[in-house]
Amino acid sequence: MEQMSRILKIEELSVYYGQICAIKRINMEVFEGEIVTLIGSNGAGKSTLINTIIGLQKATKGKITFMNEDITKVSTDKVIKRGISVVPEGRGMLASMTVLENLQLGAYHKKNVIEQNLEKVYERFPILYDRRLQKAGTLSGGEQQMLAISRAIMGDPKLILLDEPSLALSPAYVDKIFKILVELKKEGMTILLSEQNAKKALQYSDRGYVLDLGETVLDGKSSDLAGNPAVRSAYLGAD
Amino acid sequence: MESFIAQVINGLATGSIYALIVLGMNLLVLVRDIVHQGYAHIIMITMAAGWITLNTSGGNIAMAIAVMVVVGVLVTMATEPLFRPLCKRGAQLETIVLAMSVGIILTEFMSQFVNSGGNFAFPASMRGGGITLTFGLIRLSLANIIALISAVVVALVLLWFMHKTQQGRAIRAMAQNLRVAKMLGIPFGMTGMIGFGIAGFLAAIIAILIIMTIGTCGPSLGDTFAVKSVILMLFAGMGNLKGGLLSALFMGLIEAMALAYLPGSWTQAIFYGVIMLVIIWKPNGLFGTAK
Amino acid sequence: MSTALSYFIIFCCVFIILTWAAYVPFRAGLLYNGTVYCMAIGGYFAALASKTWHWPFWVCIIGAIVVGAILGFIPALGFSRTSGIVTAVSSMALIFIIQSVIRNIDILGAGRGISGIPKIENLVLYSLILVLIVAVFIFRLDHSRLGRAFEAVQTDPDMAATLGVNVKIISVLGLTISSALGAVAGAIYAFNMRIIYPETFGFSLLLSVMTMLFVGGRYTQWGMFISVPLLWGINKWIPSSLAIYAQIIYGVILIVILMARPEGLVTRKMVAGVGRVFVRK
Amino acid sequence: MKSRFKRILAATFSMIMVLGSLSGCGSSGGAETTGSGESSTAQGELTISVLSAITGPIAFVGKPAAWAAEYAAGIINEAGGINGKTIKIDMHDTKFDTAEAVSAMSQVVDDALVVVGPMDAPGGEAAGQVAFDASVTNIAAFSFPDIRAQYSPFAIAYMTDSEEGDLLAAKHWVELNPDIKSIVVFANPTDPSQMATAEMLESGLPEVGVTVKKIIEVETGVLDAGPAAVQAINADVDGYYIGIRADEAAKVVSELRTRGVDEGNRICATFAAFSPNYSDVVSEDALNGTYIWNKLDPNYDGEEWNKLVEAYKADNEGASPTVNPVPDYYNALMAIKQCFEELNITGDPAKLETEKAAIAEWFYNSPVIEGIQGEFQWVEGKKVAPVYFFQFEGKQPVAVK
Repeated sequence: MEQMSRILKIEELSVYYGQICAIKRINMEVFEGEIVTLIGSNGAGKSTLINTIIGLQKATKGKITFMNEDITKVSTDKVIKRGISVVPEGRGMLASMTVLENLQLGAYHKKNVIEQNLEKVYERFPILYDRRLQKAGTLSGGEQQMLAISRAIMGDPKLILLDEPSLALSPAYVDKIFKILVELKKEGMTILLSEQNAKKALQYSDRGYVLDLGETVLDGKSSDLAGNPAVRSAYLGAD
Repeated sequence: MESFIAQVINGLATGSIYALIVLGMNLLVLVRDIVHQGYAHIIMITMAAGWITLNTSGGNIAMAIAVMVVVGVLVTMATEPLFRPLCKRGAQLETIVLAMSVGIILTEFMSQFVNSGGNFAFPASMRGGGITLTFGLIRLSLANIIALISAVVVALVLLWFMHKTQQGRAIRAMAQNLRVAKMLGIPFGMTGMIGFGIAGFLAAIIAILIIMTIGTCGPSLGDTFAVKSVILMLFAGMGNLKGGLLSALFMGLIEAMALAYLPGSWTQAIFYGVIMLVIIWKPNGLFGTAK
Repeated sequence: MSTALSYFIIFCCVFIILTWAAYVPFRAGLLYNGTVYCMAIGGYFAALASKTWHWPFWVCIIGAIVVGAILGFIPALGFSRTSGIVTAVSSMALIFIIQSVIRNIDILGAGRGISGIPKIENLVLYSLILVLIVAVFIFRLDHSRLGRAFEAVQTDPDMAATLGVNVKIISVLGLTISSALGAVAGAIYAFNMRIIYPETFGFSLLLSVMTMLFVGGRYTQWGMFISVPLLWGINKWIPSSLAIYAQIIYGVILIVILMARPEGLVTRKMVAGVGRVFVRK
Repeated sequence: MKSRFKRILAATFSMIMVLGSLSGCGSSGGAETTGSGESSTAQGELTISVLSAITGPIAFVGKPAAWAAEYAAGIINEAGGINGKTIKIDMHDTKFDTAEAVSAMSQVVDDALVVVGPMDAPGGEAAGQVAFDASVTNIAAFSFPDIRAQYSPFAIAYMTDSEEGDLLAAKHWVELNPDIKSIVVFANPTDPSQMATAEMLESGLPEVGVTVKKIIEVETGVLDAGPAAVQAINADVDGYYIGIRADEAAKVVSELRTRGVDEGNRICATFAAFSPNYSDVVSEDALNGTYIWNKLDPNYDGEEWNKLVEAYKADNEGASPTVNPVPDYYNALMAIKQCFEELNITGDPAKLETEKAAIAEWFYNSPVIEGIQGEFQWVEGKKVAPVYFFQFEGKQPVAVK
């Protein structure tokens, strides 16, 4: 595990909205083939961090390195092109476009792999094949999340960022989604996800960072974090 | 009956031009969510460029068409950077006013510098040789037939592009949810430029079709098309490509009928009154669905 | 006072009030292109009232306000169903409708217009007084509960609705007030020109108003005092060698302001700054 | 307390802003004109104010007219000016807008002895009121007798009345083509002067045995004249009188010709169509044989006119002057010269009122003036001048006697 190469490195990153500090001097690393969880309550800065990585939000200070290249000031489309893909919060469906079109756009920068990856996706989620000509907006919440994840892997990314994948899903589906993530990990993908549902996230992930008010308050192996009393009381609730 | 058929063909000919203008404007709605009235004026400037080329090159039609394509594309793309800061701060209403001022500038440019502001006509050679097939009052000029067919072909090609190519899908994705589109790696600036470029190419085609069917151009041409096209676009539903096509063709017909059979002085009031009522009744347009 | 100066002042007053008529709906987040329609109504009403019925000036103005508000209220009801860009574009249709209607009504002079509108002595003073009254009215409006409701709707209609603001009523109210103001501008215009035509109330007038609103600054009521004289008198400010470019310059000014100065020449910050200077004293 | 203070603040602030900014701009405008008026006498110069639509939709007429006024001033100055004073043209743009026309007139009217323009009827009628209030003679577009009566004696028409010319031309046309017994008239419903023409033809032509079967309405800026042409042909008449402006006339004639009006002599167009917007736009075949009348003859053979044409060509890349206001503005300037010399006008501000009154009287019923295209005269402000009737041979209008 330890020889694995580093995919993403964040150093001393700070983001300000005007005077308000959203992220304060965060340091973070993601290695190849891991699932890393960002835990934190609403407003802890999880979404801001993900948006900053892909360049939707400007970093005020600090440095983001992806595959040993500085991407701090790179525009969103170029970041995506380098091999990061995103499953946005609320799934980000292009609701009035078809399932197929959503998938095709997932590989915007890699047109030559569309056909073969479509086959893989349909194999994994046969339901998406059945519904491929349906508008994405007509799918159920869980199906939409499947589509969002499928769309994210269409372009063979090296790193997938998921913003609150379990949001507004039934518990059954949440398990399903995390199992899919584990499968993806086994296929060699690296995953960084943000979660409020810390219990499930820590159960399936390798490592975790706990964010509070824009700062990293704890980090470590998921199993350690799940056992940490402070984390248990703040994020896992009373068992 | 004969005259009725003649009026129908008239209506379809003008309707197809409106349809293409609305199509071009709709494309710009999709890429930048703007109402670009100045688009009609760009078509006018493109026609002027073609006319000037014809005059200076001694009637070289191929060259004139090449120049028109270049001018159409470049001028349309040149307006993109004007809209960009407004789009970035989400000032959609302001873009209407900005497009209007693009229109003022182009109109006045024509009034001052092109043919001293006078109207000009294109030679018969550029209008299908003036060949007409006449059946009583029904005049089917070759140019009209070509124009109608090309309008249909161009519309189909554009619809194909928008639905079946990655670029087209990207444009539609941007129109639907800019944030998600960005997260998918669709470049905002580049895709917009491509959209404007295609709209510009379409402008050149429309210019050629207007030359073929109407054959004249002047500083007032832009204003003639601008407001009506924008209102038609709204009538059908902003950004609705197919709806825009249908309602423009339909309106062309209605207008020809109104001109032929209604007292002239009331046509304008009736035309705009009906459109306004429909828009108020269905704010998302006749073919529109709520976003 | 020279003829040039008096006409200049009256025209500026007309355009300032007209621009305010566009400013009020903008406060509620609406770009309303029907101001010219209301101006036509006010203008024709004042012309008819003073020429045919021999009403005195102030009665004509009050009449124009009432008629303008009523005829503005009807389309406003319709536009309460629409929003944003749809209102902006479809309200343009009102201009074409009113022009066409006037051309068909003989008592309004049809295409010939109404000429021989009685001369009003002291029109300069009266129009300045009207500008003052409207200025105070808008100032009061902006700083009232209603004004804050307008602002809430402008910022975010959905949020305003959750705060208990009835967005539809606000929009109808904004457009009706705008109509009344447009009618006042139309009435002064008619008394100044002494002749009015349906063509006057057309698309180019609309463009002028919008330019004045957007160049001056549409978030405060004070921008018009700068943009109106600047743009109405544009031929005086530019050297005569550039006279043939006047309209092009006009368009360029508008584009530059829209791109580079989102709030226009006079911004809320500036007004707040000026206000603070006075209050500290 | 505080809110009242704010209110007062707002009131004073707005007052200061209004007065400050307005008087600033207004006075600069005022100063400009007074300045030029005073300096004119000081330097032995006379300023003549000319209004024309130099920008905007009719700039293609307005610019040649402005050129004609400047050219006339040059000719006058070459010949020693007026009463030994050189003249200077003070040109103002009306932008084909009534409010701009009034504004331009207001800027010149205080010191003017006479003002030429605006050139468009609405602008003329609106600005004419300002000139009338200031008792200044205004040679402009007063095409309606009732407007001239309203502003008399200061409203002087710069060109002849159109309706009479139309009736004259139509009579001439049916006289040359006796087989024409019924006609349709194309007119713009929004243009009062064209509708007046149509009515005049309706009432005036029966006396020569011709009936107007239908008035076909063609709106400004119509895209497709097809519907109008089909209506006309359906009316089953012998002749088509095109009473509309050049832009639309060109479309109507093209449509008529392609839809089966084979004989050009069945079509006659009004003077408003006499412009490159008509003759350059309609194809040679379609134009051939049709009639048109006009207030100027581009091929007029006269030394003064030929000289003007040469100068115009030199200044305009070889283009010929074809729009009506060119000789009309030139004639207006020349008439001013004749008037000022006969009345011995000094331009002295002290004598402004008496001189203005004398000028108005002179123009209202003028002597016969030798113009650039023949003699003309003003009778009660109405211009009486020859009109010209042409038949197209190819693209060339050839005068018909």
